[in-house]
Amino acid sequence: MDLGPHAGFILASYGLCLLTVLVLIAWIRIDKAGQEKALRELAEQGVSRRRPEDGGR
Amino acid sequence: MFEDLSFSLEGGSALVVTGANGIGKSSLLRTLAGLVPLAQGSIRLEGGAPDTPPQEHIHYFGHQDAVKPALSALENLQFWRNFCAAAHGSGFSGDPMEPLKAFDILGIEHTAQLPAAFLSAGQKRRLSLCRLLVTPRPVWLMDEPTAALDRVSESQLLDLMNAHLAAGGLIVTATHSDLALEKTLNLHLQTGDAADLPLEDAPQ
Amino acid sequence: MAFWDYANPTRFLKLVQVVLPWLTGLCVVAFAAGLYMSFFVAPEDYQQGQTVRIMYIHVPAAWLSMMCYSIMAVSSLGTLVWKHPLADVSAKTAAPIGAAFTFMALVTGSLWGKPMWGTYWVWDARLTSVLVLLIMYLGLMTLWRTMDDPIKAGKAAAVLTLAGALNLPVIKFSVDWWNTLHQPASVMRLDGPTIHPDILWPLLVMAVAFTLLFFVLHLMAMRNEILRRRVRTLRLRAASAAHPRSAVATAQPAE
Amino acid sequence: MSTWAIVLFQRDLRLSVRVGGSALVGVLFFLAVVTVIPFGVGPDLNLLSRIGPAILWIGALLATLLGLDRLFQADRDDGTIDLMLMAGRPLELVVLIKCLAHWVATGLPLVVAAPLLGVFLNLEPAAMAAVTLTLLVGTPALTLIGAIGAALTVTLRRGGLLLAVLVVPLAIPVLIFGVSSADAAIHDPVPFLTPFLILCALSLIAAVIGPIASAAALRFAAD
Repeated sequence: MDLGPHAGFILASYGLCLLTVLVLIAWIRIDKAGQEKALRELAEQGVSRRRPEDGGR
Repeated sequence: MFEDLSFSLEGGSALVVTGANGIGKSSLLRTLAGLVPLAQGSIRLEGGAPDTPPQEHIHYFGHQDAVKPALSALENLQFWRNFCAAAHGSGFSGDPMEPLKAFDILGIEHTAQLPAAFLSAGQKRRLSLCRLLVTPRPVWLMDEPTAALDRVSESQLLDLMNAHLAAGGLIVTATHSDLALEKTLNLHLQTGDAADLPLEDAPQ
Repeated sequence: MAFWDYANPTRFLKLVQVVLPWLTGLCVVAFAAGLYMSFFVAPEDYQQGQTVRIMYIHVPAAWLSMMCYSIMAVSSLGTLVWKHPLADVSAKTAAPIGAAFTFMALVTGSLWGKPMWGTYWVWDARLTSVLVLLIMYLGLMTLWRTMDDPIKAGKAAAVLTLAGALNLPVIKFSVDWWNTLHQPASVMRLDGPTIHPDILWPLLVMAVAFTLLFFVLHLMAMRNEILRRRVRTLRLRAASAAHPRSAVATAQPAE
Repeated sequence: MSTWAIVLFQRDLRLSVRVGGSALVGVLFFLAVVTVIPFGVGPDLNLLSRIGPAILWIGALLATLLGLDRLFQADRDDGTIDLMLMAGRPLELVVLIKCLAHWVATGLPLVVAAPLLGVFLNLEPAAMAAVTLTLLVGTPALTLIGAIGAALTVTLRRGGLLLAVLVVPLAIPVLIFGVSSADAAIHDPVPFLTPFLILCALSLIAAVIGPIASAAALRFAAD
C-alpha cells in the first residue's frame, strides 16, 4: 500500500512505539529472571520462606 | 592537643591507650594515622618500605565502617582489597587473605552476596574488620575495636589481633574493655600532667 | 468480596499464572485486528492524507497515559486508606508503564505534528500538560528508586501521586489559560459526532488492544515486584540468621 | 590503567546507579528546567530557538551543580575518605577518577538528553548537534570545577546550596564559551572553532586544577 509523502513519519511512529513496548517487555523479563535467580540462590543457601522453628506461617 | 607525648613500639607488641572520655584517644589514633597533622614532633616507622610515608603502612579501624549499603558485602570488601595498597616491613610476615576466608573467620560468610544495607551494626563492623585481613599492613590502629561486637565476635577479634602480633605486626588500640592481648604496653592519657611513657625499644 | 481474596500475594501470583496467557493471547489478537484495520480498512483523511494513521496509536497511547495515572491514584488511595497489601505494588509498577505510554503519545504526536504543523513541538496546552504528566511519572519512579524500604517509599509515593491527581486538572486548566493568552490554539480536534465509523472502529479496537497491553505488562511487572519483595524479606532473614548452615539442617524436615 | 583506578571507577558508577543513587535525577531536573522556561518567556518558537542553546547550557549547569554535593559527602559521612587518604594512592588521581565516574553517571546522560530537549526548543539540527558537542566537551569541566566546591563544603551538613554559590562564578567562562561556540555554529559568519577550542582548553585546565584543588581541600577537611 502507498503511505503517501509522509510514509517515513508514519513508519517512524509505529516503529518507535513498537520499540518502546519491546524495551518495556525486555526490561520486565530481565527483571523477572534476576528476581528468580536471587530466589534460587537463597533457596540453595537454605533460606526458606518458612521459619525453621515453627515450620510455616 | 598533646604535650610531651612520646612512645615507641616494637614489632609484635600492642599499645593499649586508655583514658577518660574526651581525653583524646581518638585524636591520638587519627594523628598517628596521619589524618591530623602534627603541630610538632614526628612519627617514624623503621623498617618500612622506603619512600612510603608511615600512614601507608597503617590500617585505620575507626568508629566509621566505610561500608556502602548499596553494594554487597563482598563487593565492599573486594573494593578495599583492590584499592588499598599492601605494605610490608622487615620483620612483618602478614599474608593477604582471600575475602571469603576472611568472611568465614568472622562468621559473616552467609552475607557475602547480600547488600550491605541488610547487615546489622555488628555485621557491618565485622565486614569492616575484614578489610584489615585482605590487605596486609604491619600497623593496625584500632579505635574501640570491640564496639558493637558480641562476645563471640570479640574473642574472634582478639584471636585475629594476637595473630597479627605473632606475625610481627604492631597494634595501637584505644579501648575501654580489657583486651587479652599478648605483649601489651599501656598508655594512660590524663589531663594536666604529662602522660609520658618512654619505651626504649624501637620498632624493627 | 472477591477482590480482597487476592490481597494475599501468593494467591495473586496463582491468579496471574492463570490469567496472563489468556490476556496475552487476547492482546495479540486485538493488536492484529487493530493494526489491520488501521492500515487497510480505515480510509485516508481528506485533509491529512495518510498521516491520519498515526492517530490509531497516538490517541490510544494518550488515553492510556491518563488511565494509568488514574489507576495509580486509586492504588495510592488503596495504600493510604484501605492499606491493601498489593496497592503500592500496583502503584509502583504502573508508573514505568504509564511513563512509556506517555512517551509514546508524545513521540507519535510530534511525528504527526511535523508534517501537519511543520514543527515537531509547539508549546500548546495539550502537549505541555502531557509533558508535565511525563515529568510526574518520572519523578514518581525516581522517588521509588531512592528509597530503600518499599513500605516507606510506597507511602511517600502515594502522597505524591494523590497530590498530583488533585493538581493535574489545575495544571491542565492553568496551562490552557496560559496558552490562550499567548498563542491561538493550533491543535487539531477530533470532533466527536463527525467521526466516520470507518475511523472510529479501528480506533476503538486499538484502544482495547492498548488497554489489554497495559494489563499484561502491569500484571507481569506486579509479579516481578512481589518476587522482589520476597527476595528482600529473605535476604533480611538470611542476614540475621547467625548460622545459616544449621538452619538448613533443621529446615529440611519441615519441607 | 592500574587495577585500583578501574575498581574505584566501577564502584562509583555502581553506587550512582543502584538504589539510593541519583544518576538519573540530574537528567530529570534538566528536563524540568527546560520545560519551565517556556512558561516564563512564552511559547514563541522563534524566541525559543534563538535562546535554545543558552537554555540548554544553563539547564546543564544547574543540573550538574545540584548533583555534585554527594560527590564526596557520602564518602566523608561513612569514613571512606579517611581510608582513601591512607590507601597509598595519589589523592589527586582518586579525585579525578571519582569525577570521571560522576560525569559518566550524571553528565553524560545530560549530553544524551540534550538533542531530545532541543526538539522542545525548536532547534535546527545543526544547532542541536553544536549544542550537544559543546556540552560533551564542556560538562566535564563543570564537574571538575564543581568538585572543588564539593570538596570545600564536604564538612558542612547542608552544603548543596553553598556549593552552587561557590562554583557558579568559577563556571562562568565555561558557560560563555559553551554558549558562544554553539551560537557560532548557528550563525554562519562567526567561526565555530575558535570558542570551541577555548572550551576544550578550559576542560583540560579544569582536569588539572580541579583534582589538585579538591585533593588539597579534602586533606584539610580530614582533621
